[in-house]
Amino acid sequence: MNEFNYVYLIPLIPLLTFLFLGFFAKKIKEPISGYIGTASLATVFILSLYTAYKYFFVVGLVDGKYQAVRVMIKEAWLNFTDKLAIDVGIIIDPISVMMLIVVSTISFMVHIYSLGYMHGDNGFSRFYAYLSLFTFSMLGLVLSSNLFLIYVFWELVGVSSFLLIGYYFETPSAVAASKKAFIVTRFADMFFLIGILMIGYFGQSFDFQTLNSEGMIEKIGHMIANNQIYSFMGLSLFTWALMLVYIGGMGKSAMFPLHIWLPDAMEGPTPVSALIHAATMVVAGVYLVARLFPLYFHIEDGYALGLVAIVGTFSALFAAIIALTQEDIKRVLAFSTMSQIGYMMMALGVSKYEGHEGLGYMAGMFHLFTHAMFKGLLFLGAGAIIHAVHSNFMDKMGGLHKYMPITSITFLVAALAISGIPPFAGFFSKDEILTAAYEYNKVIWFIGFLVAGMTAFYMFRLYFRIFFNKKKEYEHAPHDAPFSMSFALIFLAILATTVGFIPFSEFVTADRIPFQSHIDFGDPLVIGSILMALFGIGIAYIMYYKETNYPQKLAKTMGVGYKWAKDKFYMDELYIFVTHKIIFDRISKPIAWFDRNVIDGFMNLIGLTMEKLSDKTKGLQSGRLQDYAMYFIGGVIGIIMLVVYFK
Amino acid sequence: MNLDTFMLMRDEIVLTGILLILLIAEVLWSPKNKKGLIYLGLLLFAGYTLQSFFSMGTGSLFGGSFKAYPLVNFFKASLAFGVMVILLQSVEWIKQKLLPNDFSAEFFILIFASLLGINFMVSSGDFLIFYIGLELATMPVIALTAFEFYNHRSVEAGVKYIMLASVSSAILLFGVSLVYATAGSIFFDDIKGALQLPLLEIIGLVMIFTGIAFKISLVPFHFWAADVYEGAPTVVSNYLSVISKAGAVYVLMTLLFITFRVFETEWNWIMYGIAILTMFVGNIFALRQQNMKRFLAFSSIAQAGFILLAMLSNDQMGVKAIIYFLLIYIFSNIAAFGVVHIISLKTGKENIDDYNGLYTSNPKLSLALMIALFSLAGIPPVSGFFAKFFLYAAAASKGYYVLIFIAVLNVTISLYYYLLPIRAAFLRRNEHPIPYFKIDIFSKIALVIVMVGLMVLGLYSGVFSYISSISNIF
Amino acid sequence: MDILSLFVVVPVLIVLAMVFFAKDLKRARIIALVGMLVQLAMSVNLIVKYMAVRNGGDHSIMLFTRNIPWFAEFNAHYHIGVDGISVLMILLTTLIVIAGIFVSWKIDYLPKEFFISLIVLASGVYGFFISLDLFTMFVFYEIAVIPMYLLIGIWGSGPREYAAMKLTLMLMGASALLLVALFGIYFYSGMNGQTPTFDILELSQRQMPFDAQKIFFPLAFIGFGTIGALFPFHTWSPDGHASAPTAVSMLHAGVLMKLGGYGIFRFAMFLMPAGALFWQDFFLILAVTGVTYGALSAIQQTDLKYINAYSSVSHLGLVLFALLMINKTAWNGAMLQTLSHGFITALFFALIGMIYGRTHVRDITKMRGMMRIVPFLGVGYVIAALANLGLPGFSGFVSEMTIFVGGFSNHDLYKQALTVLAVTSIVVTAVYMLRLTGRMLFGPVTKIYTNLPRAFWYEKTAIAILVVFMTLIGTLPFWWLQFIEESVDNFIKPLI
Amino acid sequence: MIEGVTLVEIMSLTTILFFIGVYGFLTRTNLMAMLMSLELMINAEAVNFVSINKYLSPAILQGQIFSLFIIALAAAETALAVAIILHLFRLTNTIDVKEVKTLKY
Repeated sequence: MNEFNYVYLIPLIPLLTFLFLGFFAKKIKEPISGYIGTASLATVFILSLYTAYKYFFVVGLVDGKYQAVRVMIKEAWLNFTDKLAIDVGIIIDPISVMMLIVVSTISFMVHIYSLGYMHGDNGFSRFYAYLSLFTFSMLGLVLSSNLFLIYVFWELVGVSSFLLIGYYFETPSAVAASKKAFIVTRFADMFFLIGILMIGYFGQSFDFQTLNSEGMIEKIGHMIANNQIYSFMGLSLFTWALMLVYIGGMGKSAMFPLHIWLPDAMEGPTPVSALIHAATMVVAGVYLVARLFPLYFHIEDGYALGLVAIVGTFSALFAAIIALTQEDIKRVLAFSTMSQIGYMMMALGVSKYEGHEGLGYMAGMFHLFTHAMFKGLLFLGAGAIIHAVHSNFMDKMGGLHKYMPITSITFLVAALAISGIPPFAGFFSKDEILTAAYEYNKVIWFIGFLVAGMTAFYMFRLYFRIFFNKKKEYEHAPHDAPFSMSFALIFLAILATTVGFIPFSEFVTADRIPFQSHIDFGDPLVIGSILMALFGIGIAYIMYYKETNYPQKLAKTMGVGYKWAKDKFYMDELYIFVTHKIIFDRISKPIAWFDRNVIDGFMNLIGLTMEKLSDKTKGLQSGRLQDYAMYFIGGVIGIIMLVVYFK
Repeated sequence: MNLDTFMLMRDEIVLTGILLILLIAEVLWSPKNKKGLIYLGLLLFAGYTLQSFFSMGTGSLFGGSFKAYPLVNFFKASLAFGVMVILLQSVEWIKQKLLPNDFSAEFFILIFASLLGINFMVSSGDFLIFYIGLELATMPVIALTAFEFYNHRSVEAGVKYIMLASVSSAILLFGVSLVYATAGSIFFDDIKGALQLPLLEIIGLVMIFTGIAFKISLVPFHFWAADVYEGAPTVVSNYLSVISKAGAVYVLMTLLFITFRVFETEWNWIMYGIAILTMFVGNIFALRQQNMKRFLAFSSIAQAGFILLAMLSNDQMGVKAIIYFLLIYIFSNIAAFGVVHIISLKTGKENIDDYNGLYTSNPKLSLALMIALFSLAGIPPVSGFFAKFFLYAAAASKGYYVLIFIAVLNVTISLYYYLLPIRAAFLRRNEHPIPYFKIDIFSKIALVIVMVGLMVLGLYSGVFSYISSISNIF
Repeated sequence: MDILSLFVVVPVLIVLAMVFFAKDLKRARIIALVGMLVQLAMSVNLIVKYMAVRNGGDHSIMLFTRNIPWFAEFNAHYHIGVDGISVLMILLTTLIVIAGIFVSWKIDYLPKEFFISLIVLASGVYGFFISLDLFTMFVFYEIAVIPMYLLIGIWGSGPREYAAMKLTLMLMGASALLLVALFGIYFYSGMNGQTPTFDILELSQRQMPFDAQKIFFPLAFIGFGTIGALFPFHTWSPDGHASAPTAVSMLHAGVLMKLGGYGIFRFAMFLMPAGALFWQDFFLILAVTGVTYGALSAIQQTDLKYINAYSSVSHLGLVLFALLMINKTAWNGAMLQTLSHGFITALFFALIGMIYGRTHVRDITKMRGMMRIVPFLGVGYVIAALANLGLPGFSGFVSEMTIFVGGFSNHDLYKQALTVLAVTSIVVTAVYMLRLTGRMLFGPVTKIYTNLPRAFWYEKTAIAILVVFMTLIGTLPFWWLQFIEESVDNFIKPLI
Repeated sequence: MIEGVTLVEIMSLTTILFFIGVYGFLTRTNLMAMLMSLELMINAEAVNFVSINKYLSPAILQGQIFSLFIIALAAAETALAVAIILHLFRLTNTIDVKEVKTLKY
């Protein structure tokens, strides 16, 4: 299908922008580079919308099923074997188009927002260059038609995240955070890569369409049944491969226990957090699982998918608990992000494949979509607050509603959306997730249900403490953000309110066959979750709307639990222990020592031995004539003896 | 036998003639201007060198006592060439040290006599000529060793040399007598057919071998070499380490390859052991030397060990390799000694540390030193590499891979100490290096000749081809 | 004169020109640069011609061959020719030497001698890459190694004498092993009454007895492996790199260390396939150890050059690893990695040299915030670091991925497991690269370094050359692979 | 040819003589004495050659001629040695071989 030939422009435009801005970062003054970046993103945004329109409404649906369209740009870009190659190609199917919308929308908004937010920063052009690079990578990621190509962009996304987190490279904490983010995700990527290698080995293809095809699933199933694939700990290596791939996704999506980089990543400029660490990059893991969903679902009865569900659920709960206690607003949002992504993972994990049974899949994607809007909004709002208050910490804030009404209202919209209050976007997606989970496993559902309440609580804890609560003294009176920032806030707020009404199941489903789904407000599940959210909001209102001493009391009652949660369950410390104390000190240091002293020492020893030998034997050359004669005669006799003896 | 056949020993005749002319000239020359005598000697020898390159044909004289064939003729020419270069290097030394004592002509006479001895030795067809040649080759050099009779070291070297050389020649003679007793002849050709290898004969052969091994300075017959090289005037050390050693190697080669060929199996493993010993001892001792001459002495001992590699092959491959190696070795060692000689003569400094920073003051000399040492170490594109390569090849052709392995390890050790003077000259930065000095024209010519030789002889394979074409001496 | 011999002849001419006309630094560097630009033109011309000939349908294993008897009695020939890989290697060499000249633009001590040694070294490398005869190959190999002694010893820093000596001795010791193997190959080729030969094309037609291969393959492998930083024979490399002057480190790590993998590919495995298969499993362990071990060692280093040296051990370990995997994909990867590492590591050393030239410190704990002070170099360093840790878009990614896929496509769990082990290095690489950039480039500026000069034009040129080619490999791998693939096809035939 | 005396006996004698020379050479500390021991060794060989010639191949006089040359060369050798030893004596006032050890290691 040639209708989509132009799609390569979508990632290409940001790439060119990046190159242009990167090369001339010094030459281009502040607003110009921002305008260039924004203009290019506007183009991308329009193209994405056009693509979505065309795909969903014009050509995509054939025989009642959305067809995946592949546009090949360069076949065998990197050829491995006859069958395995990295083909540079674009795949257009419901999820990629949906992601296209998400990425281009949020990125576009962030570009606009940053015009105000980054104003006056002396790395302005560099910032826009990085943003373009990220957008390019992310768009590339979602459009990749090849498993290995996704890895390519996966890495590029990682590096742009690294660059953006470490944007303030003179701040040691930012540098450390960027390093941490990169290394942790890289660690996960290693598993991803191994998984790719294994999938490639067994499947003999990296192409998504081939991998997800029924033939492939049959073939792999056949191989497993015939023991042609080794098994390890009772599971076939192919399942292991899928799990490894998922670990890659866990790294990027900050799932427990690879989440530790995400809170630190908040060192980056806030628009970056909104773009990368809330809306787009962190959902790459979800996207990856969705992309390979047929494999996950079918291979060995979806064992790997079970892991997705468990990890997702646990992360959702884990992050929500931590989020309850954090003081830094961006960290609260970060843990909230982690929690919500856990939700999405959970949704995918509990999903089935066909028709209405694939509700979880649809819900996960839907949540991804809505979450991007309201979480982006939350972060941008937080950015506006930080911009005004010059601090990240809640205790420096309070009573801001009066100073910053626009921010406050948009923030409220987002908070309601994430809490799952109808009619805001989050409600619809969250509810469908819970429905799907309920069908799958009650425990998972219950955790999800609990998390929903916690989410409502900590979001409103945040909201009330920032905008109401006790008024603080401010050096400069805070005020609403400039137009560019407010525009983005309002735009996203509108989206966060409305996107929930999109009939998502008619576009994105596991088997790409649309179905009807609608929320039944009479369903006790729905009512329950709404009540749960309201309950959370209510508690938050009691505790935080006015300054009270309930929080302290509660913290005291919780005791150790509170402290652990506040210290993020010491995951960072654990990692530092493992890396520094064990890997650096117990492995790396001895190896370095071994190299310098044993291996190198051995080489030096040869030299030393020679010198020693030389020194010890010098007495032979005594300078005495008769000694020489003695050796001489001795030599003669010795040789004669030897010859005679051996003859 | 007619007069024409005498031309087979044209070299020897011409050399004898030169000797006589010099003797007479020494007597007749005006005592005031003995300098002319030096030039006369040089000129005459240049003539000799030139003529030695023209072929002399094949044949034997005196009933087989004296043999001439292309390879030996070529070898003699090479030796002559080597001596010529050494003479060029020594002109300045003669002028400084010998002329005041009026010894210049004697120097030439003694050197020529020694060369004459070597010529006879390599051409010999029986033990008598061989023995006479050997003694004639040795004794003038001993006299030269002690030539700086006012210098204690020189005299000591002379004493050590003559006493040990006498012992060695006595042992050699004893061996010859035993072989004579068992084979009934002193002619090589007759011996070759008559060898039965009774015990007595083997003992005789071993003794003969040790006599020659002494000259080549194989371990454990090498002890004199370092002391003598250090004590003797540099020019003489040079001659000793190059010409006299090469001559002995040649004789050993012909004896082992042709005359005592039956003895091969017994020999090979002895040679095997001695080769390893020689390489190791030479290298180990060279490691810690400070004095350049002593250093080169041990290096030349180690080089002798490498030559034995090819001796093991016992065929034409070995002959080629040995002759080619000797040729290159002559060039490299003369170059190395030449540089040492020049510096020692100008500044009196002979230690490696004295060379620190030499490159900054005397770049050309340092370069020459480097090339010479690289050649000795066997590093391409300097010809020493090719020479060594063929030595290994000769041994490898008979399957002695372990030996080659040991040998190349030794090359690595040797590289270490060959790099020491280079390190001193190039790497070390020195505030007060040996000051710049002008090199006399003769030494310069000599150095240029050997440098060109070192660079060309390997890359251009013509010489090797020529040697191959005449190397069938069996 | 054929177009290949020119690659050796032109450097000699440059050296001669330098000897006669280079009176001072200015002339010396101009002569060197002009000469190398001629080489570059020739390299490009070679590529063009090569492609033309290949497209013309000539699929012989070697092109532009020339065979002149050298030591005819010994059947040693000056036999040269190129295939795709050598063509690329020649290009790599040329570019790195040019970058090296730019980096050494202001060398103050004995400039003429410096450039002469550099170019002699280069000529040895060129010769090595074009030789098809073991004898020629060995001669050029040693020519390439020996100038290192002078280059490190004279213009080096730190314990330069020690480092130079160690490097020379270890490499020469390795070449000693190689020599033995060479003779083994040579004389066993004459087993059936044929004339023994050094010619690899002819040798590949003759079957060397398996028992002999078993003995001589490890010798050849270790011999080449040492210069390719095979664990545990790599220790010359950290010291050598640390002490070497910038351009020499570049050339050494960028080109000279490549002789190892190239030699194994071209000579050791091609001529002794049975031996290679026999020893494969054993050497794989060494190679994998080198990969992870080098990376882990690098974490602990604080000296920039040591970090990079160990990184080279790790990355070149991958080359050996890939070669030992013995399949086309892995070999393609090995050759790509050879090229890629050439550019990356040269870039690293160039930058290290430039930074060291300014701060006179190479300890990463002693300087911070260099990004602010010398932004160009900082960006260059970040690019190099990212390329080194295998970021897509740069050469490291394509080569490493090809190696991993190749390693994993063996139907042998043992090799797959080893591949997984090797894959872990990508994380460790990230750790030490980011630790380095984090410590040195980012963070608050160290006070004493605030007034350092920014990058000069010649420095920028050098960096630009390397970065451009790194990126070209990373973005257009298929173009480079077309050269590599056909060559690998020919050379892997005896093994599979 | 001596009646009643076989070659073996003569050669035994010369061998003993030779090794007496060797022993003397190794043990004497006086250089002149060492030189004399050397003479013993060489003379033993001269006798060897003559007797071998006489007993085994009396027709060709190789051995006898050889011994003539040996005598002559031995004389030359001795002369040279004495000359050098004299120089040594002049320089160091001793001809004790144990003192001759400046050059070593």
